[in-house]
Amino acid sequence: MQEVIGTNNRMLEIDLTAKKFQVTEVDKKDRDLYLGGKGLGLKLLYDRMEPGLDPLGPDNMIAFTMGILMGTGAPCSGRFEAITKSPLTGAMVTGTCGGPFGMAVKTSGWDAIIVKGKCSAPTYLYIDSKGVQFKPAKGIWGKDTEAAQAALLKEGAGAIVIGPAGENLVKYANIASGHRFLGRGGIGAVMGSKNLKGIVARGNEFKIVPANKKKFAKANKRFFKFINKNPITSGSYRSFGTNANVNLSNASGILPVRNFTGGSHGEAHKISGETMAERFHTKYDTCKPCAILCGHRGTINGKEHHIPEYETIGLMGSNLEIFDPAQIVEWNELCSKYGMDTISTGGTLAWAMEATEKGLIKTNLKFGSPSGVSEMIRDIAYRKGMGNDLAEGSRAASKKYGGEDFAIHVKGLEMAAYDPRGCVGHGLSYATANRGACHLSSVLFSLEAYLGMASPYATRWKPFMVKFMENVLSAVNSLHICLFTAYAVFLEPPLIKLTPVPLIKQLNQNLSLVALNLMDVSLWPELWHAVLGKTYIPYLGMLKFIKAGERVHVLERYMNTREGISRKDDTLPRRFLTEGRKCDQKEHTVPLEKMLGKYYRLRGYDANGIPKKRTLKRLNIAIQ
Amino acid sequence: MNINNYPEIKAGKDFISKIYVAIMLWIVGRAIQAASRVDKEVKKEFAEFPADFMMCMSILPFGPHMVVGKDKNGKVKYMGWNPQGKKITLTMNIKSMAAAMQVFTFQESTTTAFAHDRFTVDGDIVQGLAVVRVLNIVEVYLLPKIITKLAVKRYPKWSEMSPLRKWVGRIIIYVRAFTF
Amino acid sequence: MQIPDYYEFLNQAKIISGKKAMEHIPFELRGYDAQKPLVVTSRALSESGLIKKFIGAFKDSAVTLGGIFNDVRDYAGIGLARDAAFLYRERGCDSIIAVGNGPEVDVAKAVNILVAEKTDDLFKYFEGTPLKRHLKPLIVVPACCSSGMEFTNTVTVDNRSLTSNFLYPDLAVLDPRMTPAKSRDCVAESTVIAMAHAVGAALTDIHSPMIEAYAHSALRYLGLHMTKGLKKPGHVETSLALHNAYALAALAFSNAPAGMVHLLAVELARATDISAGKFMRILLPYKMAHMMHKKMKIRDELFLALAGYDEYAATPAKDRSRAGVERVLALLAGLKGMMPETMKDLKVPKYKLGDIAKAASARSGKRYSEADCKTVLEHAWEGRAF
Amino acid sequence: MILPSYYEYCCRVKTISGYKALEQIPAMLESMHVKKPMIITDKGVVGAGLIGIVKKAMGAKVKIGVTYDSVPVDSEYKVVNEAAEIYRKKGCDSLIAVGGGSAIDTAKGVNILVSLGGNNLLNYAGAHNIKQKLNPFIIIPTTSGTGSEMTNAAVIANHDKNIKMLFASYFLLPDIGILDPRMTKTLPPFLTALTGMDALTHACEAYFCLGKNPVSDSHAYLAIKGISENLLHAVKNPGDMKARLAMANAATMAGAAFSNSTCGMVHGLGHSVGGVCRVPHGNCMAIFLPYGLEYNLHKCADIIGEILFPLAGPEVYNSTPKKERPERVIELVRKMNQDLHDATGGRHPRFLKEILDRNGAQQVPKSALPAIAKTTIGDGTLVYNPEELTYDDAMLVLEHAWEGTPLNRKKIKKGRKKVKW
Repeated sequence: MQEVIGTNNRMLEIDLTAKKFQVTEVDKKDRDLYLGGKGLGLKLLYDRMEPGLDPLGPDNMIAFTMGILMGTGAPCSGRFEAITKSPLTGAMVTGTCGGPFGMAVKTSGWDAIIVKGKCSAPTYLYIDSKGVQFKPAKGIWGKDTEAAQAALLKEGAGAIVIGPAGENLVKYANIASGHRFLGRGGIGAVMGSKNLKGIVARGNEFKIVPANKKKFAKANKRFFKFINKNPITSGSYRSFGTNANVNLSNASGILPVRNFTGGSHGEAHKISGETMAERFHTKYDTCKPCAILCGHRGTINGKEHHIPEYETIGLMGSNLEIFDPAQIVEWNELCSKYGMDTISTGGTLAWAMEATEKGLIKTNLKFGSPSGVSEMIRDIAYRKGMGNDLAEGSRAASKKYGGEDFAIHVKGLEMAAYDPRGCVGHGLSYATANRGACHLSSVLFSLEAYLGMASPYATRWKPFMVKFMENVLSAVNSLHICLFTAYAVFLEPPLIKLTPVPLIKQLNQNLSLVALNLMDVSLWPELWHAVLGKTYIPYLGMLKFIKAGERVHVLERYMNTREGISRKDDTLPRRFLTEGRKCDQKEHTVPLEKMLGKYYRLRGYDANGIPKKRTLKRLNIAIQ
Repeated sequence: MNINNYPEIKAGKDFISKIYVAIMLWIVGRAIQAASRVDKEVKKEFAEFPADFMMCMSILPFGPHMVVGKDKNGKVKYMGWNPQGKKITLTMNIKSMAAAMQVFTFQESTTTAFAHDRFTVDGDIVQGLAVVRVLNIVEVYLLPKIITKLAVKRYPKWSEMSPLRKWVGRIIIYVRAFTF
Repeated sequence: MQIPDYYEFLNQAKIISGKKAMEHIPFELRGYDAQKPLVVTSRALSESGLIKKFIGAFKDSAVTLGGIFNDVRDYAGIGLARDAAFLYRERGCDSIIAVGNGPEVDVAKAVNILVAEKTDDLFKYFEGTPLKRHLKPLIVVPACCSSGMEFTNTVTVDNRSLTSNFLYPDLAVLDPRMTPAKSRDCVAESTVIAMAHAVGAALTDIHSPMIEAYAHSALRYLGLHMTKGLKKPGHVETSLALHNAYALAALAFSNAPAGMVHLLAVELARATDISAGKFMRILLPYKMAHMMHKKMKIRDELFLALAGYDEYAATPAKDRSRAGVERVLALLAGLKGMMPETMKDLKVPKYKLGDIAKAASARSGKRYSEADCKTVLEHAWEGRAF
Repeated sequence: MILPSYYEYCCRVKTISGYKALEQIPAMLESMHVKKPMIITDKGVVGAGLIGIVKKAMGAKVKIGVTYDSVPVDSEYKVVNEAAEIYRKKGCDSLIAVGGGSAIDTAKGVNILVSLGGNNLLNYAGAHNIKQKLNPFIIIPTTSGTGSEMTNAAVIANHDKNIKMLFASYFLLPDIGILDPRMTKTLPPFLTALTGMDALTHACEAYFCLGKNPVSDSHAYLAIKGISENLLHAVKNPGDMKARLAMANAATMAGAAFSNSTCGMVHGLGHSVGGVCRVPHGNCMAIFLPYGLEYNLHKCADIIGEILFPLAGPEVYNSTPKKERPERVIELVRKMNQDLHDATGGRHPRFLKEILDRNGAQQVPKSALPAIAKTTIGDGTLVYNPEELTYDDAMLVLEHAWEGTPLNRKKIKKGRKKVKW
């Protein structure tokens, strides 16, 4: 087997219309500035895509990028990224996934794939180190994600496929790779619009070797140690998966209940990770390689099923007032088979339930009642009846039928399962996140609601914290490594570990600038430098790493503003800005306006939320 | 929804305006009474009114009011501020206290106030107009020219009201209005 | 004077405008035997202190305000309407006062339907059940950013619109304490909407002298006061005059068939989340250019209304039509820097234009062909002259 | 255009105009959910065959409850009671008034009684004393002049007590006013001239009197334009439906204008001449209009000057220097009277002394002038006149109007220069 030292920097540009491909090199400068993964993908599309094109038209491109760490054996590095213009939001969307496709592409010798154009007939692609073969997808078109993958995997080590939802251009259709998904923003629909059913990669042709093996091994060891010591990564997530969040959210009042009208519910324990672990005898089923092991499988009525993630449970469970875990598991698998994002599906269903209740639409959906939901999920996937409208997402449906005040989305992307009224900093993050109501942009909820390291209602330093976390996480997504490693990286270094939590909270609240600059995230840049064989200068290397994250974030923002995103879109659903909740005695709402201006200033955006020229210049982003 | 967040709001009170307008009404009422004895034009206007003439000028909805009417002897008299128990033949209402303030602070002349729909007249319109004319004359007597010019359409010319008549009338009316 | 073979016209609203206008509300309510109105307004207004001024106007009156429902933001939804209707019933109110602009008035109108028809199912009226009775007295007091659309016979709740003559407000109160705008953007938006509607009504092919009367006054005020209003948004007299223009333009608009500019702007706003006013500013010149291009007559009355008698009379008859268009363009040019001039600047994706043209054409009942709509849109998108 | 510091405007009448407007009645009745209208009209209208046209246009679908056609020249208290009684007896649910001012005023009175109950109209007399929506009510005017379909007032006489009761409330406005040229087609030329000048006076006074407001202004502007373009033509060609429709529209718009801005001394004088000498309203209007303009000239010359624009068209307006415009307006109004006088063979009076009754006798003797002047100063409209008008002033105007000489401007007592709107 051939070896790749560090990275081979080759990528594939595939034109589906012409059925041609081209092998190109990743620019060294881009590699340094954008790290890889998400950052590199955005930069590649930034150079190639015109603003204002139709996301479902042939001009739209999808970039699949593999990180530097993939294949090196770094912890939780089995993740790859997809970047395209979202049909759901009209802005850029980036998705990350831990399925086998990433590793297969990387070990076929490719760091990135860019797909553009449109096939005249359903097609799938076969990729190996030599290039691409275009194969008719006649037999698998129309098949669900499981069957399609089963058919394709005969040819290679990893595949991505879309399900019927993607084929039918459901605006929040996703892409499956194994049992992991490129979930959000309707990347599946973009693939569907290109008549592209799937991509298979042969894999196992190259071995990836870090350039500086010694340094890599050292950092790696420390990393594993941190992960295994951290109570979240080695404890709750490992035992219960992300569902461990259910009880935490319920306790801190950020669990979505009844389309985000409540923040906690007496029956929430029934759908918690703890309960499921006990009832379904769960065991691991995760991305590879992984050190945290958050994915789980369990046995229900003698059959093995995938245990849904927290977001699915929140959006399809408590948010619909369903507290029967078996029911949620069923819907989760249904969505997986059809290839639909569970967050958006759940959010849209909740909107439909409330709209039905208010007389805006006529369906048989009802909060607390599971009847009709499975049918509606199917109708959405196949765009039948009301499903056709719901397939456009809650924003479009509410534009058509009304009910915009309770359509819980930002920029068109349905909100994840953290109610920002219990973590206002996260509210700012939701409002300003590039993807829309994305929970992974800053994950501030964990600091505010779970860990108690920041006051959930104070606003003063929140813009600063959001900016910092966004920068770091953008960089992490460009490595590319699992976000959950952040728990270990942030919390395990001695300085943080030994400081009492109340003191951290005080510091964060009053001296955030100091507190965040004391954060030691050097593990990540160390790994990156080690793989590429570059010299890592302590602290400065970390700052450079965070600046790269900032560059990635601002580039994405800038690309979005070229698509028309501006301050008017950086807002929250009205519910969070005006309605207090019963679970919260003081009936807090999110004081978004208070934070937004400051956030823009910190980010170097103008008052309208558009990155200033000065900012772009500082970050070496070429203005087109 | 918690309806206690949306409390009922009772209408406030503006005592200063109310007292000011009440005083003005009292002065005007007394002055009409005085003028009806002094000025021949006013006398003539009232002479044609029926014996049961009783007018009430009110600020809606709660007053103050001014009642002027003919007594048993057929003399025009200021009958106080309370219209209750009196048989009113002509009502002139000002729609609101703010409108009354506009009129009584001379920001709006009587005719402008009419044109601005601030008055409503209930009763014989002929009498109503006569009262407006009387008010104009009373204003000429009571107030300096510079203010009265704002309030009336046409300040009387020398030929209509000589300065002698004006000043003598003015003094007598002032004396009569403020003494009992 | 042109008289069409047939027309209908109705303006249900009584307008009271000027000094101390709000103080006349208790008297007007008395005329309906009402004394406990529910006030529907927005939080922004109640925080800005305007509501305090409004409440102050009820001093020394027999009116009790049954509650200030101030939860409206920039969207009128059924949830709000139901809450407000609940408050109305709990407090035993007998009339409604809406203070604010679009959404506040929409909520108030929806509440009015709910309480007058004694129902909870609002949308059946949107789906064909006719409104049968006169609703409760509805008073509209527009504040700062009103665009006049408050006075039309349409209610828009949850993006659905219902038009019925019962939905005209009974009273429109334009008070100089409420009309001054907070910002130039506010004035820009409102004036453009009024301008588009008044010009649309003045140039509509289904024309009537009544429409002309309203459009004439509206355009006259716009012509006289727009420039100053944009310079000094808080100027009391100018803002009052402009609000008169907004109201009159809206009343003309609601009696004329919706113009192309309006239809396209509404569809564009729906597709992009950008306010319709911005699109009207962009589209209006192109629509007129398109009319000239197609050799459609632009009525001289447009110039008359905008320029006044003297200037109109001094202009040779053959130039008046063109002069009217130029006057509109000159007024719109005053918005430079406040509003974008092409749709490209607004980053409207070009691929959406086809759908928008189709939707607008369908909504006009095919009075405007899809091709015409698309032509205007495309020219406006590119900023290309005809 | 002036924005008054305060104004009120209300004209909540649905206007339906056109050559086939009458045909809309069944649909309109249905939209108001009523089935059995009562028609109120007078013998003259029936005699002219207009009711026949209305009934024919309404078709067989609408069942007319009853047609009451005994409205006298003056709307009267007893008649209202009688008609209300019939309405109730026949179980009608709505009203259609067909005719001129008196039929319309009677119908307004009937509507008060049948909607609010009782027999005592007096309870509702005065301003703002009706506080609820009345029954569905349609007005079809048969003269292009009074504009009563747009006014919120009704005057009903009580001959027993010898008083005229004024009713004013926005609820008196009809739901619908229908303008159909078939209704005015048979109006004889001299009546066309009279009613047309009546409408012109409404419009002119609405334009320069104190209650002037933006909406009434543009209504007035259009009305003046419509009348100046069509009146003479309609008088000369009674059968021209286009001119008839234009006149009907102009009169309605003038009605809408003056009922909201109210009128001044021309109406004041006109009412009194009508009251004292029983002269048709329109006659007086035509005669007094130029005098009203002259009398108020110094107060609002610029505004009166503006009237030249709709009255004579842009070309004349432009060629006349600003200072001369008001004079030109007065001149043109006089000329209009003269033209109508010529076109009607002298039946259209230019001066008071020219008004003749059926027997050809002078209707307004010079000796009646003091009585007229006395009544005039008690007329409510004077409040809205820009300049003060006392008894002496009224006499001055009356004497000139009787003789037909232009007003001696030196004798006008002039108040403060400008009007504050």
